[in-house]
Amino acid sequence: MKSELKESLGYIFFKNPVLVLGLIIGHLAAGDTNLQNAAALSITFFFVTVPVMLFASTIGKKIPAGFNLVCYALFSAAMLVPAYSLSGSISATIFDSSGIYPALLAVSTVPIIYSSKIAEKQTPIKAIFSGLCITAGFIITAVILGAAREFLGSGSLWGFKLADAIYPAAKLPFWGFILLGFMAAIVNWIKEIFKKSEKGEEEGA
Amino acid sequence: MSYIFQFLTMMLTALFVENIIFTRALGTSWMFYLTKRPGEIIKYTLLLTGVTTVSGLIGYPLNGILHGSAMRHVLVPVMYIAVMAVVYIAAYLLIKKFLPEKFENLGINLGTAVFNCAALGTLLIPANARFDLITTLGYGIGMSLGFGFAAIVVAYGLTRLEYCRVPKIFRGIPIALIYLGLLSLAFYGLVGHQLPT
Amino acid sequence: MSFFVKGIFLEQKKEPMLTRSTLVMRQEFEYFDCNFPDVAIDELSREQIIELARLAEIVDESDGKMLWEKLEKSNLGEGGTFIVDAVDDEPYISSQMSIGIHQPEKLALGIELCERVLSPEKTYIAMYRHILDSNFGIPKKIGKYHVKKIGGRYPAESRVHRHIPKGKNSVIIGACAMLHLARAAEESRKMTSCFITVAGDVVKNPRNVEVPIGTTAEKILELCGLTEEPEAIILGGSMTGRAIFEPENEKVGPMTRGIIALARSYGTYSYTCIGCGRCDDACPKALSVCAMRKFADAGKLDMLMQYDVSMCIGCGACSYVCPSRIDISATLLKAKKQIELAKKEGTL
Amino acid sequence: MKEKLMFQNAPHVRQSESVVTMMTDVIVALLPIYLMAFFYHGARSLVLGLCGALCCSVLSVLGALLLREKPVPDLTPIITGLIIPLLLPADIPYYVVISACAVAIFVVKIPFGGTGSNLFNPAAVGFASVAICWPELVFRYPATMQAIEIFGESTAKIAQSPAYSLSLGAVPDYNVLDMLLGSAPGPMGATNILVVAACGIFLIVKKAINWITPVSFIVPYALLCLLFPRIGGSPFEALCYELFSGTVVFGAFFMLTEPVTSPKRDFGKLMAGISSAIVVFLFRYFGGFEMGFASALIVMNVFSPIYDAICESVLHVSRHKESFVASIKEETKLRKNKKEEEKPVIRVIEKAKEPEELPEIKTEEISEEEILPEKEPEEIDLSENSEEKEEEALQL
Repeated sequence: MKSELKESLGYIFFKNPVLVLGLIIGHLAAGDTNLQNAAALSITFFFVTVPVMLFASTIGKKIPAGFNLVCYALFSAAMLVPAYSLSGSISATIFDSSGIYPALLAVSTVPIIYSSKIAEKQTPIKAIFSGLCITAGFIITAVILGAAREFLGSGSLWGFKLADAIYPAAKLPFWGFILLGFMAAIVNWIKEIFKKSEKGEEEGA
Repeated sequence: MSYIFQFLTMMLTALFVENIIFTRALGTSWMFYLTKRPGEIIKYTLLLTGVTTVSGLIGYPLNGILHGSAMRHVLVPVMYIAVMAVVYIAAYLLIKKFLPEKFENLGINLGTAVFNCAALGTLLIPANARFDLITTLGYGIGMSLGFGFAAIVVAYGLTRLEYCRVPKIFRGIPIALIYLGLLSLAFYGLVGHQLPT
Repeated sequence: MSFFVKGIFLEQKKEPMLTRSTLVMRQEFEYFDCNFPDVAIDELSREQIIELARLAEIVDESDGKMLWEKLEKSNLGEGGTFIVDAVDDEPYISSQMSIGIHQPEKLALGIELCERVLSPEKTYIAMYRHILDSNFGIPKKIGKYHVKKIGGRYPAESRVHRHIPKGKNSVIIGACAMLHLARAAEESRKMTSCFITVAGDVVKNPRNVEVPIGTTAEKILELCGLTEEPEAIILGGSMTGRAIFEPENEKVGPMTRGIIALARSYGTYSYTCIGCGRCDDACPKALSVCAMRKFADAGKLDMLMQYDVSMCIGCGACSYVCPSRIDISATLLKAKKQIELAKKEGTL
Repeated sequence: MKEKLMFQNAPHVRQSESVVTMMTDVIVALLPIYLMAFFYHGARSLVLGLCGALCCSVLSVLGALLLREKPVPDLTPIITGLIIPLLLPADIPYYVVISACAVAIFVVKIPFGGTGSNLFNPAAVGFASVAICWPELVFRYPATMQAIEIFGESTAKIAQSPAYSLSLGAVPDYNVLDMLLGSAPGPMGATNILVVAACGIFLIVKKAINWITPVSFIVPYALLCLLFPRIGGSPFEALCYELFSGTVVFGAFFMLTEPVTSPKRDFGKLMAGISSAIVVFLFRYFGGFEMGFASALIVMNVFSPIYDAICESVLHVSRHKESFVASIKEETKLRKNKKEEEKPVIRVIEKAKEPEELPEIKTEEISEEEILPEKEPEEIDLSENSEEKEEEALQL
């Protein structure tokens, strides 16, 4: 029980779905260019992850083998509607600035494959918990990346101008990839430090 | 004749200028999964081509109806996912009926080949930009071939990285992402000054 | 194949050892008679010459075999070629060449005796031609024997084989063995000495010396003198020899070709590979050395097998050209040994 | 005598040429180009070069320290830092140069393992990144023969570069001699074609670079330009304009020849040169920037190991020629037999005979532990702990 909890909590940082598992890279690299987009992506991600995982853990086991992926895809597509009505309140132009990337989350790896691989074997409460942890990990990455790119690219945060643009190219997809790469390296570095300290403790004990 | 020319131009544009991985960044996680199994790249590329072509054909008239509505930002993706679901079920049943001996190999992987960001993105971009039918099909085919091309290039680069003295913290996902980013940068030189929407 | 092979030219650095006469370490010598019945040289028969070589215990310095065994085994006859090896394509080393230049009469006598045994159609002496850094002229004939100039890039000793017409017999014997045979015939002397080049940038008096077999390296270096303390002393040729640490215990043998004392070892100087590809061009077997070194570092034995590491002859040309001073040759030889071991154990 | 003795592996003589001399040659060859830039644009060009070199070397030392490695004395960052400003206009702000250097060192070099491991040309990536980021600064060239202020905003007169006119399909307003001498506006170091070519020939003579790469690039490129001219007039004139505008000649001598990212054998270099000529041509014709050399170079860097692999496979076949021929003969025989007799024939392939074996040169008894200081077995597993989990999840 405790180990399962720990494993689920790991999705926030040490098994971050983006930086460590390398799952939802494209949406962040191309779509996550400012904080508002990050918010839209996070909201959509929440809606396509947690309900779909709950759905998978309750009804998913009863669906015949070939059809469960279709059901998850259709269910997450249906979940796009509340996600859009919520994220529409962020700003008037959010759908134009974030483009197709929030919609693409409905068929990304997490709702389709993680629900069939992980959630189907879990009880509903655990599935919701791990879904929440995955969402938290995604939100942390999206917000950091979006804020960094918005500040570097246009010198503003959440649309408020703070300074002149420092590095306009930061909004382009390739800088998204490179920044994600460096963030992943930093996560690796922190993991390494933790490993070392754990080893040290064991040796000390 | 002009239709063929239009088709080919759009296909080449989608293949090199608007490469699905390097400039559009669609389906990268799926591509990383494939780079570990280079033998399956061609099979998946063909599946992707089939899915985008058929779904594009079915979805094109529906898109014309939905495009006027105020909720099109959400209705168009939902509609396309529904179309893909229909295509998936049809393909699943057809394979089960006519090619039961291949069912083990193909049918199980069909789900991941249909429901992924690469397929949906390839359908959504021309739908939002209101391409006509010919260019939609050309774009879909070009994008799918571009996916195979990118997967092969990245798979080759990652095998090369095994012999580099990559620092420990960069091994694995980080260096693959940086490699992808640099390739993406090179393709961006072809696109030019304008930023993408 | 030849389109890909470029090879290397080495700086030969054979001066002044080549023009100076051979120094003989006299005070150490003991004379051993080989107890051969006194027969006039002109009347020695085939069997008698072989017996003479056996009694005098002459060793062929080019491959380390006993001379009499070699002579007994081979009978060349029609179309056969007899080659006297005085190639010396490694830098500094010139002991075989100096015999041809400073003691031509004895060499010619030795060759004549061997010719009587082998009865070849053609006989010639092979010498290395491309000594680019000195204007030393190689004689056209030694005695009545023609000198064939072997040219080209390192390793040139292997190129000697190419001058043999295909499908014909041939024998290659070193020049020092010829000299010892001549001495045994004339003076009835056993082979107790060997010819060694002493050279290097800290040697005061670089020369070719004749020393008794079993002399220590330290004594030989004392004979020639040192100007400063060397960082590296090499026993053997400059390309394939080995570095020694205890010169007072290291003794020279009949196959030792030289002792080289260098002021600076290159050992501490090593950059990372910059991938210039010169090793690929230098390799005489046209192996992809640059890639193989990477595989060897990564421990990928299967890839090394695929790239034909087993064909490496260990000539050291790749290490010589490497601008980063990486020990490519040693790495590959080690990998080759590992593969052989793994094959024996059946793990590969 | 024996106190100072050190161990070393055979061979004990080494070529006098080393990485340091090669790199020094390249740096020496870059200096005349800086002098020409000084002549045309004043002291700012020299300060830019100094800034680039300093920035790159400081950043690479910093990177090594961040990774807790011992910084190695290395001249390659200086070359990268000297090449980057030469691709930019002389009135470029300093922060652009610094950003290009930072990308070159921190993104291209250090994550891949430093000098010798980078898969892309650092200078090309650095330049391409700033060209995409600030196109309005990078592609705006000052007119020549006017001194530019060393610090602060430049007030120099702006002129249209020949490369830009060509991309619009117009004939540049400069004659060919102007472009050869470098008085046409353009990147700081790439306009003086004569000086650049002379420096390149100096490098070829000093054997710091291989002659095949620049020749196999420039000749096919010139042929392509002759066949498909972008402007009217005589084809020769069009060829001169195409060849002498932009960074084609400079790149061919100084960027394409970078040893780390180019193929190893001459045949591979030839193929790489020809294919990059085609790609550069396409990028310049259809690309968004008037100067597609850097982007094309990055794309071509991906393919250089493939050329190496092709060379190796050709050589592999030639090494095992006899056994291949034998197996093919055996197979044809087998087929014939099958056709004629329809009898099962046991197929025997003779063991591969090694063609004309060179005698093995014996190194004098190297003892096992002396060969190399034992290295720690490095982990080169790409799929580390975390990825296995992902695979588990993705496997269907």
